[in-house]
Amino acid sequence: MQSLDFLPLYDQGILVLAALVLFTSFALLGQTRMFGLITVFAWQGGLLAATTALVAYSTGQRHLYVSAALTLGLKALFIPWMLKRFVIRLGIRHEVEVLGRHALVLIAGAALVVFSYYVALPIVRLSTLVTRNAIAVSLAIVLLSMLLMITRRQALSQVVGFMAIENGLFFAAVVSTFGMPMVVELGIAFDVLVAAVLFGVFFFQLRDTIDSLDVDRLSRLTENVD
Amino acid sequence: MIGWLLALLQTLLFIASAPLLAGWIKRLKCGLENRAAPPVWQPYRDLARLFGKNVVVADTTSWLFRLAPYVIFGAAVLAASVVPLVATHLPTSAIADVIVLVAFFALARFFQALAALDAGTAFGGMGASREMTIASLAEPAMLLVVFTFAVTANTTNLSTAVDHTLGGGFVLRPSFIFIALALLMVAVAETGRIPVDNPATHLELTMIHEAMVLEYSGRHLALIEWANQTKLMIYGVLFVDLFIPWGIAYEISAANVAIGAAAVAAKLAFLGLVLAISETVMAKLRLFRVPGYLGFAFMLGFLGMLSHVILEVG
Amino acid sequence: MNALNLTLVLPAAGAVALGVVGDRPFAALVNVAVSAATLVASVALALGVLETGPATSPGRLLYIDAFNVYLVLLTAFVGLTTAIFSRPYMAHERERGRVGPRTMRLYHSMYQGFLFTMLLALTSNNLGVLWVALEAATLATVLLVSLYRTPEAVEAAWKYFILCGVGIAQALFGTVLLYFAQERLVGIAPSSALLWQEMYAAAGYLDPTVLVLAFAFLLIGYGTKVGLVPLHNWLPDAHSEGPTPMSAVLSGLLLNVALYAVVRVKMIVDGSLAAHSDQYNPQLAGHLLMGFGLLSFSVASLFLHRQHDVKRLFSYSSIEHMGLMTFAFGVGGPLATFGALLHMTVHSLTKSAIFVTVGHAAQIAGTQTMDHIRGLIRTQPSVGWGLLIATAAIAGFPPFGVFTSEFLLLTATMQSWPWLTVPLLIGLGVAFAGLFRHLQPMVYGEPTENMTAVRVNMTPVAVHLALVLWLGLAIPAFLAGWFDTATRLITGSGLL
Amino acid sequence: MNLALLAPALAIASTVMGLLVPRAGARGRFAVFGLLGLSGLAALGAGIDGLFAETPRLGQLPLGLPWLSWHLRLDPLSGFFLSLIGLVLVPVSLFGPGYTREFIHGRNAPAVLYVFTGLFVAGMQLVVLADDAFMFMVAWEVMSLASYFLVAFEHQHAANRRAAFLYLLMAHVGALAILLGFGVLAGLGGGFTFDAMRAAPQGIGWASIVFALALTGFGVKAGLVPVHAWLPEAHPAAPSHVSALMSGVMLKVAVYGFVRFAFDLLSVPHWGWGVAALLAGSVSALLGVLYALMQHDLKRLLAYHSVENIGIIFIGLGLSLLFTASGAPLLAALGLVAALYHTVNHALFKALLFLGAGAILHTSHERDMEHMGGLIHRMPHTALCFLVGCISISALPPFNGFVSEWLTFQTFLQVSLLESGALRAILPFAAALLALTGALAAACFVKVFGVVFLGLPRSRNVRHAREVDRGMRAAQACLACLCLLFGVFAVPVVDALAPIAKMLVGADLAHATARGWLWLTPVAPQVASYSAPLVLAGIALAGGIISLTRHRQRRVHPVRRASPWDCGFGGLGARMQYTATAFAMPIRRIFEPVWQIQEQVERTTSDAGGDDERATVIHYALHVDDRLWKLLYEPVARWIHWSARQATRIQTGRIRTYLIHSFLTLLVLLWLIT
Repeated sequence: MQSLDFLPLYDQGILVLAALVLFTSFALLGQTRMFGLITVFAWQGGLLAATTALVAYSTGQRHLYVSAALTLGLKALFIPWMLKRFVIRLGIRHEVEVLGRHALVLIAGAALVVFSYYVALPIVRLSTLVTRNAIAVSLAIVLLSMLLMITRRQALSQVVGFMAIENGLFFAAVVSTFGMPMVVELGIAFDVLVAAVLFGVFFFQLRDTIDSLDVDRLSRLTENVD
Repeated sequence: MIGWLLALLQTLLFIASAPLLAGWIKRLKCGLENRAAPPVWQPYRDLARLFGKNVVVADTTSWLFRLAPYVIFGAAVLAASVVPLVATHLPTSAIADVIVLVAFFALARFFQALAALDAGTAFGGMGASREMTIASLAEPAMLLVVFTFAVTANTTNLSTAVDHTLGGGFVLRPSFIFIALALLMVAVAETGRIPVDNPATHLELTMIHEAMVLEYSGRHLALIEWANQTKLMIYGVLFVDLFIPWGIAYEISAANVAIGAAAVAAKLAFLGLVLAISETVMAKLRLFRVPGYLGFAFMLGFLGMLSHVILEVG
Repeated sequence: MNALNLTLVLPAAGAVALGVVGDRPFAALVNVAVSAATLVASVALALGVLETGPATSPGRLLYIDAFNVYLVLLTAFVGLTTAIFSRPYMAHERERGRVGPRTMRLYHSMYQGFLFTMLLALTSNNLGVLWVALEAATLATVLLVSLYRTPEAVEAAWKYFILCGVGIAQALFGTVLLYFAQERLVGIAPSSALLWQEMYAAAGYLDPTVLVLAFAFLLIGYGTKVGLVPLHNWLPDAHSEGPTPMSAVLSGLLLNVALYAVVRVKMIVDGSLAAHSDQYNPQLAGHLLMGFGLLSFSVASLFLHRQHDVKRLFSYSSIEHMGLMTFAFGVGGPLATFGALLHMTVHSLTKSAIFVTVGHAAQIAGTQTMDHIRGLIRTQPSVGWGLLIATAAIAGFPPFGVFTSEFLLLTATMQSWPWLTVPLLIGLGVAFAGLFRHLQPMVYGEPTENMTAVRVNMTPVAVHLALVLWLGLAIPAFLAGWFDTATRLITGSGLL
Repeated sequence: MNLALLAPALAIASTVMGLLVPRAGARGRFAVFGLLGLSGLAALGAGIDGLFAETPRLGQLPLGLPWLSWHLRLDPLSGFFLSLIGLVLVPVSLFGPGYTREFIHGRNAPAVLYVFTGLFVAGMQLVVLADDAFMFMVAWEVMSLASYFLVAFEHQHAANRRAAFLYLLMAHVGALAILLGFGVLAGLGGGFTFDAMRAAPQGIGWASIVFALALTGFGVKAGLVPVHAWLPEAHPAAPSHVSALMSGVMLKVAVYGFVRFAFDLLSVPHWGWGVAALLAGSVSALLGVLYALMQHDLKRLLAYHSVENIGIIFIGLGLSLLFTASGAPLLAALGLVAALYHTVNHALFKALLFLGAGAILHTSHERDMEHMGGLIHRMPHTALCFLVGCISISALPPFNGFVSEWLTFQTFLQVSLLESGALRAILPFAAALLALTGALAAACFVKVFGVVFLGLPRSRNVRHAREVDRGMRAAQACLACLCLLFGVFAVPVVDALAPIAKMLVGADLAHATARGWLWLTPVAPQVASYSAPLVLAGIALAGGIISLTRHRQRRVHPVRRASPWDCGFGGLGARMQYTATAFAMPIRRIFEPVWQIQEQVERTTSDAGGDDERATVIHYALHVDDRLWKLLYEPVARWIHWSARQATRIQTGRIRTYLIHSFLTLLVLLWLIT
């Protein structure tokens, strides 16, 4: 297995970006303020866009530029902006989520990274260093985002976690396979957009019905009653 | 054809002599109890008197009440026709084997009990209930007796059984000792004698059979009594045939038949003595002690079966 | 404009049209008409496939073969009957004031949209598009689940949204991995790398490690939508809180489509594993399916015993049956697969019929709580008997088709895994008890005072049950041929 | 074969007719039951034809699986059971129109009754005709489902609903066991046609599993102890003519299934199977009759007697298996014939008794024996037929029940030919139990007839009961005559059963009937012989002669009617009679441990009107319950509930828990595959 300094420059660049994306998801895990959360999420989107652009540049695949633009517009700008508007309109701007066992969560996150590396190991045989790590990293991002959704009771933070999962997937798609076919890209982008809008609708439905965004209050429909 | 005629004669002889046995036992008992005894033919007088009387029937009863005595008597006669009294291998003995014989008594009992319930009196119900209970407990014991014997002789047909015992000569079988005793106990229970029942009393607590016939009178009562005497005799003859058949007429001839008659008479007289003694020394059991009594009979029968399987066949 | 495109375009156009029509009185009729047209188109499509075999659309974006064409037909058919049922039903809801004009517009438009996404998912040749369609199916239905705006409804919708979203995201990761594996192969244009046809053809060369990994993610992802335990939690909520026509199509169709996706992927994985049987157990995918299937089946059959809401009851029964099918596909082999395909059909027919009757029953009693539904046979015999007989059918009593498929499944299991038949049979017994102990008081006995007969349309139920009965007594030759071809596609060997 | 197919066709036709004429008046009713009767006749004809056909009649229907159309086969065995169905169906369809008249104005649509009766009958007929597992199961379950709807027909009573549910549940479980059995056989033989299964090489291990499954599955349907619980619940719940069909025929269809499995599909029996069947049979017989004795609901009582008689049938089958396994085909044939003979007998008298109970229910709306009495005066015709039924079921000569039981005893007597000493020692015990059963049955039916028909009426309804209409009387009379005929002409019947024995155990009873129609000699003339005709003649003769000799006297002083003597206690009243409970009391005392008995006496002293006259009211309550409920059924139910509660714990309702579920599932899965 070849070591880092023999890699071409752009590979090194990608690895750096991968590390940064991974860092952002840790940051998400640690962030407790709504606004902070959304900002970090926006940064993650930006980094993704950068990665895509870099891959597009290095492989010279035109359509990747398009998806880079899409990512930037959607994940880095539009969705964060929309989420922030929700936060303001729902008046939870200054809400701080109290996290039980904060350190524990972060350690669990670290463990997850190791786990995903362990899972991705077998793929080494058939790929360059970069793609393997890419898969490991994106898997880590996915798992970390799920952890985020599990640890947060605030509906909005769950949405952020959900979107972050998509980011992880997107990262994998871009780095390991240089992007999906265009039609799929567009489809995914469309779905994400609609999802974001629908989430908005639901925030207000939630607030109207249970006048709070605390998902733990959603426990009417249960089976173990006795 | 001659065979059928003989069979008919034997049957007639059988039922004709049944009251005699009853009278004989009665006489012996009185003797043992130092009482003045009625003559041996007293039962005939009673029957005649009853036949002479005219019938009073409870107005709550139905046709079944009046049909029952004939069915009971018919069953008794039929049973009598099956059992070899003085001669074996008469055609009638093929009509039924021992199991069917038992079933005849069951039939009679069935109608007896129904008739008892017909009037709707408390006594009738009581008698019927007790009779059916005891009978159903006696049945398995009886069957084991039959079973053991049948397995030994490989037949349930009485004539053949007699042949088997005769043909085998005198063999001392442990199983037979048990089942002979069992048969006696069952017979006592079935014919409603002490210690299971006491035909001589009309006390509510003691009577079983009598409670069933309370409502009967005249010829109906006569038929029932006669049927019972026949039943008693049948059990006696059954015992004799199975265990001590010697002397019975093997080929039909005047001499043989005479010998057979004499032999069976002697044997029955002796049995009657045994019965009389046992009835004098024993007291009547409480109703709910009877199951124990019959259970003992059953156990004897089962012991007989086991000793047959273990000791005699190996 | 061939039948295939028509089948897709019609509902899409219908969605738009109904969005325009809005809450006009004839909207429901338009809905029925569009569904009917779709059915006609899909029949034409089916006949085409019956004659000329598999077909791909220009651009190879769509692919249709015996396996998915009968599901398309089924979807179109149930879509139509449910649309017919939803006319009186939604009218009654409207009278009770549970829905308003805006929601009616949404409802009708989304109904068609939902049908479109499912048909797209079924016919798509591109696994990415398949994923997009399934995600879109969630998005299309999630607002319908919360249609009534009750706290429960919103809660159910939220759970549905989040859980299915997360699940489906895993599926996307799996898809990416598939793409990754396929894309390594030389001589495949990236644009066509995600085509199922291509992958299936090249399955032998794909790297098993990646594929197994991918399958794990896809199983979790699509399995969430199939409702496999322990990923099933959203299903009873979504089924019980949404309007009943939605429950009918969700239970009767969406689950099938998700299972269809799983099977399609399994076919590829099996191909790859079979080629690399030296390093991997070629049955791995099958065993995973069997495990999940058996777990879902047994757990769901236990859940049946503790229900209070009639629609929840039957959605758990859906989980149970999906578990059974998953198990069957896992067992593999022609007999089991044939049985599973048959079971897909009869289950969606019966289950949608049941939801139709249950919907009416709930309207009669004015509640979905089973303790308040009593003596339906007295109040409205047609509904009562419909429910009774449909439940008998779903419980697997002959002469209904469900029995036939379960019979095949059991015998297939008996041949390959004799000891697994024991838990299966126990589960069937438990499930039956769970269903009937709740059902009997609802249909029999004396009705409660607040029960009043309503305007119903039992034709869909009658038609469905008649079909199921037909399939139970004798499977028509052409259908058998179809199933057999599909079986041949999936397992490589047929029965007939 | 066409005739055989005509039977179910007609039954289904009656179903359709029932659909077409909802709330049918007399005409529709007669049409429905007429078609049923025709179906019965067709079944009878086809069955007899199949019974004596040299080669089995084969056929196929274009139904079923694409690669396995419905195979039909009419061989002596199925022919026998088909004719049995017909034999009972004809009287029942005579009985039906009159009985169902009252349902027209009832709250339950009689159409339901007609429809499912037809399906029920068709199902039974198709079961015995089936020649492949799939068709068998379909017909079997149709039979169960249809009869379920019939049991639930009068669903306004909670008890009936409960009974129906229990029935369907147990039927389903049994069916699953049977299905599993078929699965194993098919796995061995690689085919679902019975031919393939017969041809299959069967290891003793798998074969025993199949046998156990068959015994369980068909045992549930037939009502063997301990899986009999549904039977005493369901039979009383159904309308009486349906109870007659269920008890008289459906249980026999279960027997058919068992015979088909144990003697036909499974090649070589193991002696252990025989013992198992024998054990199950004996226990069922004894417990059945003991439980029956404690009942005072007439139909419940009859239902428990079905348990008893099924037990007797299984005893015969068990003996037959035993002898087959130990290579004594002649005795095997004897046991089999005894069992089949008892099958048809039970069908006849049980149907007769249920119809009688139906007649009483129809005219007095009473099922509780404690409210009956004296009906022999009100409905003499029914009483006579019922009496015949009672005598037959109590196994008394010369009626039919006795012959089959006697044959069973004769089979028992041959156990000395078995090589195993243990069996030789134990089997007599079983025989003794059988004898006990028979005697108890007699006691029970003395109770039934005595309390129901004799004595004084115990309630108003019964006092004003009226005899039922012509059709219902004809049905009972027809069955009663059959009971007598099957009892008296035993030899032809045994002859008729010979082909089945020949087919299943490869031997028939030529010697049993060698001495002409008068003499039945099962093993050999010198071993045992029975001549029912002569018995009948003998009893008639003896009784007749006496009554004739008394003819003159009867003319001189006619019988005088007076109020009962009753030992001089006067003032006889209906409440002074022995009740059913009282009648069975001694037996209850003796066999106490068998039941779960709660008996309480509470005396309330109410001082009405001063101290001098205070009335003491004594209230006596007795509950006799089935111990098996506590021992077997309740634990199972409790276990299911417990595990259900455990399972539902995962559905917490909190979305984060759900997310954890999928998260962990993912991790576990990933960990598994790498």
